[in-house]
Amino acid sequence: MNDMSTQANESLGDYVARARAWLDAMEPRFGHEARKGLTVDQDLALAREYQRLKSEAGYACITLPRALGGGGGSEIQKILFGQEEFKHDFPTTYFTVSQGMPIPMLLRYADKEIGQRLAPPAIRGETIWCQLFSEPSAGSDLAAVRTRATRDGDGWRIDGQKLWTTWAQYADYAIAVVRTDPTVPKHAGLTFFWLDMKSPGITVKPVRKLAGESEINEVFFDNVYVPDSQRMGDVGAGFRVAIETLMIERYSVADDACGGPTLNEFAKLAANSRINGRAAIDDGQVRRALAEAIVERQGLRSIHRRALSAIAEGKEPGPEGSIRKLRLARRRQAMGELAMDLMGAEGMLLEPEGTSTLDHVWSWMDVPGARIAGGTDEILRNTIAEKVLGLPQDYRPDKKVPFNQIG
Amino acid sequence: MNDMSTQANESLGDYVARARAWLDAMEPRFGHEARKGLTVDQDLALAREYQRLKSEAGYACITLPRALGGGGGSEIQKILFGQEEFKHDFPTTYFTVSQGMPIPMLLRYADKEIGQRLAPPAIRGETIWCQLFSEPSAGSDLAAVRTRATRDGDGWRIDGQKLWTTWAQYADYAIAVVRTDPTVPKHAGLTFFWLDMKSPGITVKPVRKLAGESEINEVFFDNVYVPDSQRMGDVGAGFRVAIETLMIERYSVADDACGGPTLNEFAKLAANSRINGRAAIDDGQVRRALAEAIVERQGLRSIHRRALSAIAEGKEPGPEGSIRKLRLARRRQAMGELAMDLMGAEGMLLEPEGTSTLDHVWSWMDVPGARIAGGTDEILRNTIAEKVLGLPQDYRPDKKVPFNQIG
Amino acid sequence: MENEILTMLLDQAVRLLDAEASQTRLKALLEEPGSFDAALWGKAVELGWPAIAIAEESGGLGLGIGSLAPLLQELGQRTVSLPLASGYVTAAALLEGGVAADVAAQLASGQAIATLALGEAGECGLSPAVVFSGGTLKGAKAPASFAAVATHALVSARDGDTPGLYLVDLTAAGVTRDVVPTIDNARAAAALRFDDTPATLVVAGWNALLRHAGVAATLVAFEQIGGAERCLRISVDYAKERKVFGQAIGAFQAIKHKLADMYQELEIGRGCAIDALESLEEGRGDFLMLACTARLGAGMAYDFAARECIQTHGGIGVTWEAEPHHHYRRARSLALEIGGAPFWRDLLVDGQQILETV
Amino acid sequence: MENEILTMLLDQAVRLLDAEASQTRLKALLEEPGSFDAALWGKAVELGWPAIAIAEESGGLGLGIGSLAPLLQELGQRTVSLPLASGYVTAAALLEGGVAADVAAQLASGQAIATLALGEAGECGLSPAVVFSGGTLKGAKAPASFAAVATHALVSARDGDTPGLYLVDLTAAGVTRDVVPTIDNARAAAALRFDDTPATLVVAGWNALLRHAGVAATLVAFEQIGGAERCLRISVDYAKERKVFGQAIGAFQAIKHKLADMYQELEIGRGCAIDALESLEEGRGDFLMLACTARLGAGMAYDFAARECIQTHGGIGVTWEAEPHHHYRRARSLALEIGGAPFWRDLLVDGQQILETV
Repeated sequence: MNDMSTQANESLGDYVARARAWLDAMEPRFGHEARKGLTVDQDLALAREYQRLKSEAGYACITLPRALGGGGGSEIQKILFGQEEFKHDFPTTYFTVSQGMPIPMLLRYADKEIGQRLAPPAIRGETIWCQLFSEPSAGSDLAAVRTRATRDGDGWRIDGQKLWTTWAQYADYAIAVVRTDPTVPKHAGLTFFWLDMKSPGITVKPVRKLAGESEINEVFFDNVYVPDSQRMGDVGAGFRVAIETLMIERYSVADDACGGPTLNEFAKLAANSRINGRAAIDDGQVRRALAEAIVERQGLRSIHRRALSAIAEGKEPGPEGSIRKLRLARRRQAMGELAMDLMGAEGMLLEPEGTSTLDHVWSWMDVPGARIAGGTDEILRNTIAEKVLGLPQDYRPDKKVPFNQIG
Repeated sequence: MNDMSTQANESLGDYVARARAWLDAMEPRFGHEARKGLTVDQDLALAREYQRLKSEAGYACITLPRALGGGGGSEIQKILFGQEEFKHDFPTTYFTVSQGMPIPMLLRYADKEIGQRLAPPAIRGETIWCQLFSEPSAGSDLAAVRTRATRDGDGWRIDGQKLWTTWAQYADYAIAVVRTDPTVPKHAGLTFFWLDMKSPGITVKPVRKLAGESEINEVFFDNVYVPDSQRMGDVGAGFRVAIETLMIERYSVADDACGGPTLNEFAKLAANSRINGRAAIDDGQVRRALAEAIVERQGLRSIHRRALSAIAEGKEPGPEGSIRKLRLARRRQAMGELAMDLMGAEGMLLEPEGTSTLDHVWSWMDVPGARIAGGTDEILRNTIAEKVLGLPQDYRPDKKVPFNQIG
Repeated sequence: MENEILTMLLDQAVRLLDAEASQTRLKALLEEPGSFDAALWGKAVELGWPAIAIAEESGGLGLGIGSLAPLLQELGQRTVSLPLASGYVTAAALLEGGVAADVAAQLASGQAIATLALGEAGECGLSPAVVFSGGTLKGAKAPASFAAVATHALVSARDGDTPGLYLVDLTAAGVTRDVVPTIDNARAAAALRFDDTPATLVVAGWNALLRHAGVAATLVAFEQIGGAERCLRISVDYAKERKVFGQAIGAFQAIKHKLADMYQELEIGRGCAIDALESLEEGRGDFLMLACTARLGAGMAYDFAARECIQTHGGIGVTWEAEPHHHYRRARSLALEIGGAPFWRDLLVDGQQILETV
Repeated sequence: MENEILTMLLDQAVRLLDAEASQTRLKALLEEPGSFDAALWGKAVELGWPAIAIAEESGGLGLGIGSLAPLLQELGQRTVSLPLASGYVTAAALLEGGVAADVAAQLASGQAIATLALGEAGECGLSPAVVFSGGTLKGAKAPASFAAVATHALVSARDGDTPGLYLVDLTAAGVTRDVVPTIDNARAAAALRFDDTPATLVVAGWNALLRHAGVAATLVAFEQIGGAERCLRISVDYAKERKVFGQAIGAFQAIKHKLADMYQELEIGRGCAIDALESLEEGRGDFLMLACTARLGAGMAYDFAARECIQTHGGIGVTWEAEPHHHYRRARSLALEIGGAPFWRDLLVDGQQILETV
């Protein structure tokens, strides 16, 4: 019975305890030490193996049906498991998008037979799905996508370019939003499809990021054929379906160092660094920065805990969740900068083996993307102002203009 | 010869030295000690006397002709004298607006005879002019004025309300911008006049500010008659004339504590305050705040010095002057808050005899207006973005709409 | 049952405060040093507010500190100053120290009013300079709220090197009470001096002093959160209504993002206050650390909200007639009267290893 | 005449740098630890850049430090790293100390390359840990720029309690030079260790050490200002061109005001750098204090500009192919290599009474 995710009348506390035990048992095979020195291909193979075990134990796609390899559990269980899993350094990153959004959407919108056939291998980690949304001219402004699909018999021909596609280089399938009618206003001319990434005409080109990793890609479409049966939702309903996709992860979990070193790590560094011969931790500017970070963390923990309670009671979490990433990404950048200041000239060192979670300099180097991906600082502030406070939307001159007439 | 402001071939250095000597000589009669305990009326009387002597010595309205009581000097002399005068606590405030903008505009736009008759007493401090621009609905957005002037024979009848009018309670005359045509777009329907503040139908009501002083007023117009001969500029040209008025003080001088205590005063406080028994000046958070304030002050001093050199060479100062007030008002507020933090519970004390320049708490109490008057933080940032960096203007839906059709 | 009482009490409070706490009345209190709304206090006493949180064994209703927090939040929203937190903290200290049960009962019934005289002159921390020796106190405290009208003071002082909290009957010999003008005259501030004034030790030791200061900080945090909530609400309302350049100012990102930041600060401060209260109610060991975060988080939230509330209101915000300056004043006085932020930051950082385990 | 030479020199520099400092070349330098653009350095030597500011008696052109500042600003704009500031500072120190005139002449001719080994391990200040005794140095320095390719190092060390600057020939015995990977590999960083390495005292005393560090800080400030200028320019250009929601992103106040802030920081930093340079040229007593403001002001300006330049560019800003990360890296390495900001803040505040009289 140990491998069943949902047990009748199990309390959330018991659920978490059981998840912890399972995760601890996985640590030797999939944890930080086991992954050290692996190539990406080796790491991905290990990830697939871990994913298979997760599915067997009911911890993969926790809210999806058991029959498909999911966990048959609740939203709150999914969040709680995620929180626990975070504490380990398991190879989960390759499947985050795949299982987070494309698979649930496939089950909602694709033919039933397709869903039943394609979802299980994806949940077991045998296949990977990516999400072809953003483009060079459509980042924050998703409705501005230019990639065109034109009718061709029983299907469509796609031409154009997507950008920022996470793990496209390993993806077997994709969901995509493309423009099927440029003569209507931008939000109205989009349609949603699923695709086989091995279709002729698709080229994937990894994008090198400033700190060096390359989970993101450019994806080029040259006359790519997609049967109309792979359409998800009505023609012209693509924007709505895309937004529905983004809303699936209604409440995203992020550790409270936002992927950087914990505040404890910072305090340790400050205890071991000197300003003019005095311990940096005794210096008021360091204390102020640390105190403010602790206050922020405490406030965010409290907000998070109350959101979890609400979700556990079946309520929708509010948009106040946007606060978390907005605050923590900026905090991580500021603390990284201060850490480097304390290190003086040694703050330039970028150890090749370093990771963002343990090394202050790597954290600083790799943090700019965190202020942009998943909603820029500026977009998130707008979201709070409009959705929470009810302030007016920004001026949108292109809203009612046919897409092909926007200057 | 000592009382002549402009002497042939006098260097700027000599000019400043002479101004300093003159100001030092005035100190016993008009300085801080002399003004202590005076009522506002007594202070105003003293101010008029000082103003008369300034005019005689050629230091009143330095750029206006000697024949009218001005100084017959240059823009740079005016700025340099102002800088020196700032170092004293003379009663100049009542005449700052009056002599700064209305009088020069009167000389440019009113009938010559009027200018020759009304300017000299204003320059000597016998009369005071105010500037009737802002209204409840027209602060940052000056073109939104609603005060109406309608034709009545050879003149106009004015109805409406002005707000934030500095020293209107002591003013003999005023310049005003009012709406003469509500059927054209907002900027096009305004006209500029000068007025006798004793005209029937004008009521002045001082506005109490949060920290208690009351140099600002509401001014109500009830069917006030103004002859068309008091019009300044064409009918409908009022917005342009108003902007020209505001541009006269092309480069405004502000001390680098923005009317609050100097950074030296802050350092003294910090040396005499304790955080957990240690001198606050030795605490890194205090040091960081002080260091950043010193850096900012140094940078602004450098910008200021180069602007003065440019003006001395006859060049127009750039809009980079906006930086100064924007930075210093916020800095004064932040330093006031920190000073109070260091005082702990004693930071609540508001000594009745305190002044903003010497008392940290008074400075904090009285600073909010400095972030609003003369361009809010937000407007000044927009100015820099648009005028210096060339970024696009904000969306202005009311720009081309007839004023009476704006929602 | 307790919940019903609380709901009823809060409903009553909102009705009373909405009726009584008019801008005119609040402004009148700001005019004169040492002001106190005795009439409103009388009504609060009638409704039993001083008693609700005080323990039953001290003559209170024993509804717990959790009953006081939402009430203080309502007071904070309206910048109403009543000596509820000081009364509760004093009564709780007396119960803990097992002294002066009669005074605790008077505090519960509203016959007595307490001031917390914890602040020091020339020092943003709470290390006491007043000396206790031979049963009496000698020395001066920094101004304390409600000291102008209080019957009793809970005073921090030291006996040799040992700090502690002492109870003083303010009618006793050797008490000088100087009403002082402050940025927020509505809080009845006065500076207390003691010259061989009889005093009773309530609790001894730095940790005990800090813990009671932490309880005060937690309660004040709810006043601060209430104030910040109100600043946000009136700022948002004004931003929707006030037009410049043909748009509501709330359509400009400079204002939108300022208010979004105000919301974030508020919610972070609220989170800290809630967590500190919960820890206190549960008697957990992390209470003092959480009290530090509540003090700092709620203080930052209110200071920021008050400052930018004025800015959002523009010229109107700088007038006496408008509401924002009440908050500008109150935010600072709440932030200062039980020790400045640098003190609480030190306390938090020194104890942060403890917090990390939470 | 001097002005004409300077103008010509700067024109040449702009032409050369525009031709050579391509993004491709700059990115290649970032790939490998210890990178140095030797080819470009060769051209710079041909054009006489190392010589311009070095005194005539040391074999330079003697155009003064004011000739080097605008050149470094041009380098900073393009994130080009050449050992010009380190060469000048070393030569100036040698002249002051009256030692090793031959090395100064080699620095002027470009035959020698100097690194400033001033940084300490585990310490953001400049108090040296390396020990000078009996004519040799012992100990390790934090990584220093150009140390991977330098012929000589100006090393801070202490003789007993007296700190000083020492000249080391890096081909001498007991020198270990570890090329290290850094956030900004284009600056040829290496960590130097000395094991009984022969060294020559150049100048002695904490004040002398600080003054030469201040000269370095002033020159680096111009590199930082150049970098910040470039960040502002490419951010403004991108903000005008990039559209979202039907408008250029530069029409949104979030971006407008961010860039207005970037401009303010830049101009304040520039003002500080100009004033420090002027004081240095005039030999004034306020130089060190102004050098502190230059170090801090220009550092803040560049850090802020680089950080928000990426943010303004959005997703593109996070790619290797785009320019902003060059500045993100460079801003931090310039801010760290001669002591972190907390050290310079201390120095400024301790000396601020002096500054006040300026």
